Amino acid sequence: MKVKVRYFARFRELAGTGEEEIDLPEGSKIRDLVEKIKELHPKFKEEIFGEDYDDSADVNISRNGRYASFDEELKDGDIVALFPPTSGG
Amino acid sequence: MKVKVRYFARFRELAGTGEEEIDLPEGSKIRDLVEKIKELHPKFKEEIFGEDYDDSADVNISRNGRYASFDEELKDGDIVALFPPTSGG
Amino acid sequence: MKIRLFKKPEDFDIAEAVGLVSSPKSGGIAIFLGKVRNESHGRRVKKLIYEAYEEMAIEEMKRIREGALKKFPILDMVIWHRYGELEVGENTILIVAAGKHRKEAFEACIWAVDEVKKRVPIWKKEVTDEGVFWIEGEKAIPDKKVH
Amino acid sequence: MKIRLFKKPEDFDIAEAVGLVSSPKSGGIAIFLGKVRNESHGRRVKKLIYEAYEEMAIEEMKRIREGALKKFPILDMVIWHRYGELEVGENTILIVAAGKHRKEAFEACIWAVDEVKKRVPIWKKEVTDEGVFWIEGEKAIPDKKVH
Repeated sequence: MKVKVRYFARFRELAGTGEEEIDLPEGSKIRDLVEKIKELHPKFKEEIFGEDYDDSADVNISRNGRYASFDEELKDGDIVALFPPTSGG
Repeated sequence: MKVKVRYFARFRELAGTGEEEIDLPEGSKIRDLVEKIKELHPKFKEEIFGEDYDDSADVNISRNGRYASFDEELKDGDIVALFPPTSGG
Repeated sequence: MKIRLFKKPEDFDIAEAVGLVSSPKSGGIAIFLGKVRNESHGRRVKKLIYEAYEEMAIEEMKRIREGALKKFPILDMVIWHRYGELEVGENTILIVAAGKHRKEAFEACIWAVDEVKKRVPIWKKEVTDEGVFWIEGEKAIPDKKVH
Repeated sequence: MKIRLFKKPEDFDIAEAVGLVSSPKSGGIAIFLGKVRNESHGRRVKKLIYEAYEEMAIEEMKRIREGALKKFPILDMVIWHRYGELEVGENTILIVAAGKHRKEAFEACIWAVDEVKKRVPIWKKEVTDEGVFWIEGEKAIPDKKVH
């Protein structure tokens, strides 16, 4: 299955792109997608997640426009976004 | 000496006037003026101060545009206002 | 003018008030706008008739503004009040507090609204479906005058 | 529209926002207007560059508005946010809460500002005399990209 991944703010600069499609096996969870992203974009490993990332890293993840947890299962066509803590207002 | 007395809101209706001049002996205090007003306008005695009024009656008094206490001494030409608790906003 | 009474039909221009307190230092602007609402303690309100002791009201509003500037680390404040016969939905009071940060702006704005209600010599008469009442602090006193 | 993103040069019309929440029931309207200020943690700010994940930001702002309407006995709320390159003095956020009484209007307004800052996917980059910083929550992270 394919999911669309979007990157915002500093994460867009780390990824070098604002958007890409990533192939994943059926039944993958968000944490599997994150592993894939760390492979594709080593800067995320180095600068964001560290070697043994945990859910408390300063990373927000949304799935189809809602905040999502690492354990959520993905579906084909999902839009997942990765972004740093917000600073609106 | 003469002081100008102004009445506002319900007190204007009790006094039947918005403004009057009252003659007082030199050295009079605001509480002396209030006694005079009670004579001139018995409704203040009945409806506002009661027989033995005290300073905690629901009466505000200002002298020359500032809240004043019953013990303040008056001067010729002073403008004194009597009014009920405020309700702006 | 940062302190002002507006006699109806004069009304507030909120953007103007915001402009009066804004500077490059302001990050947060807290505003309170009071309006005549259609209900008061269960009585259906038709209108409010506001009366002011104008000269003293202006002085008292100035003192509240100065008090707020001392008490809170805000940058500036506008206090405006209307009077006259105000219909349901009409503006009654506008307070604008500008701060570097929102916390002090909100605190100063809330404080100033309370102070205006307590201290500024302005009174309202409520014209309701149960009759006409003078509002004095928390009390409502039936008006004896025929309207 | 009670929830809206404004891309500069589009800007807020506060009177319009107040009109959107006003009804004969509203007695107190609390407003927060955020602006770009010239200083941030000792750094002199030249401008802020706001970026938004637009579709999600709108949804999250809607959820905050609905949350406020449930959590506080208010009558209505507007949440507007701007993005783009905003100079010192320019508007960034506008929240308007209408209540029967001022207490709940202020409480809801203060709560909503906090929630927007925490949850709505909008980020700012600070352009200062010490360089350019991504602002992430409470952190300022130097931007490596050349501007």
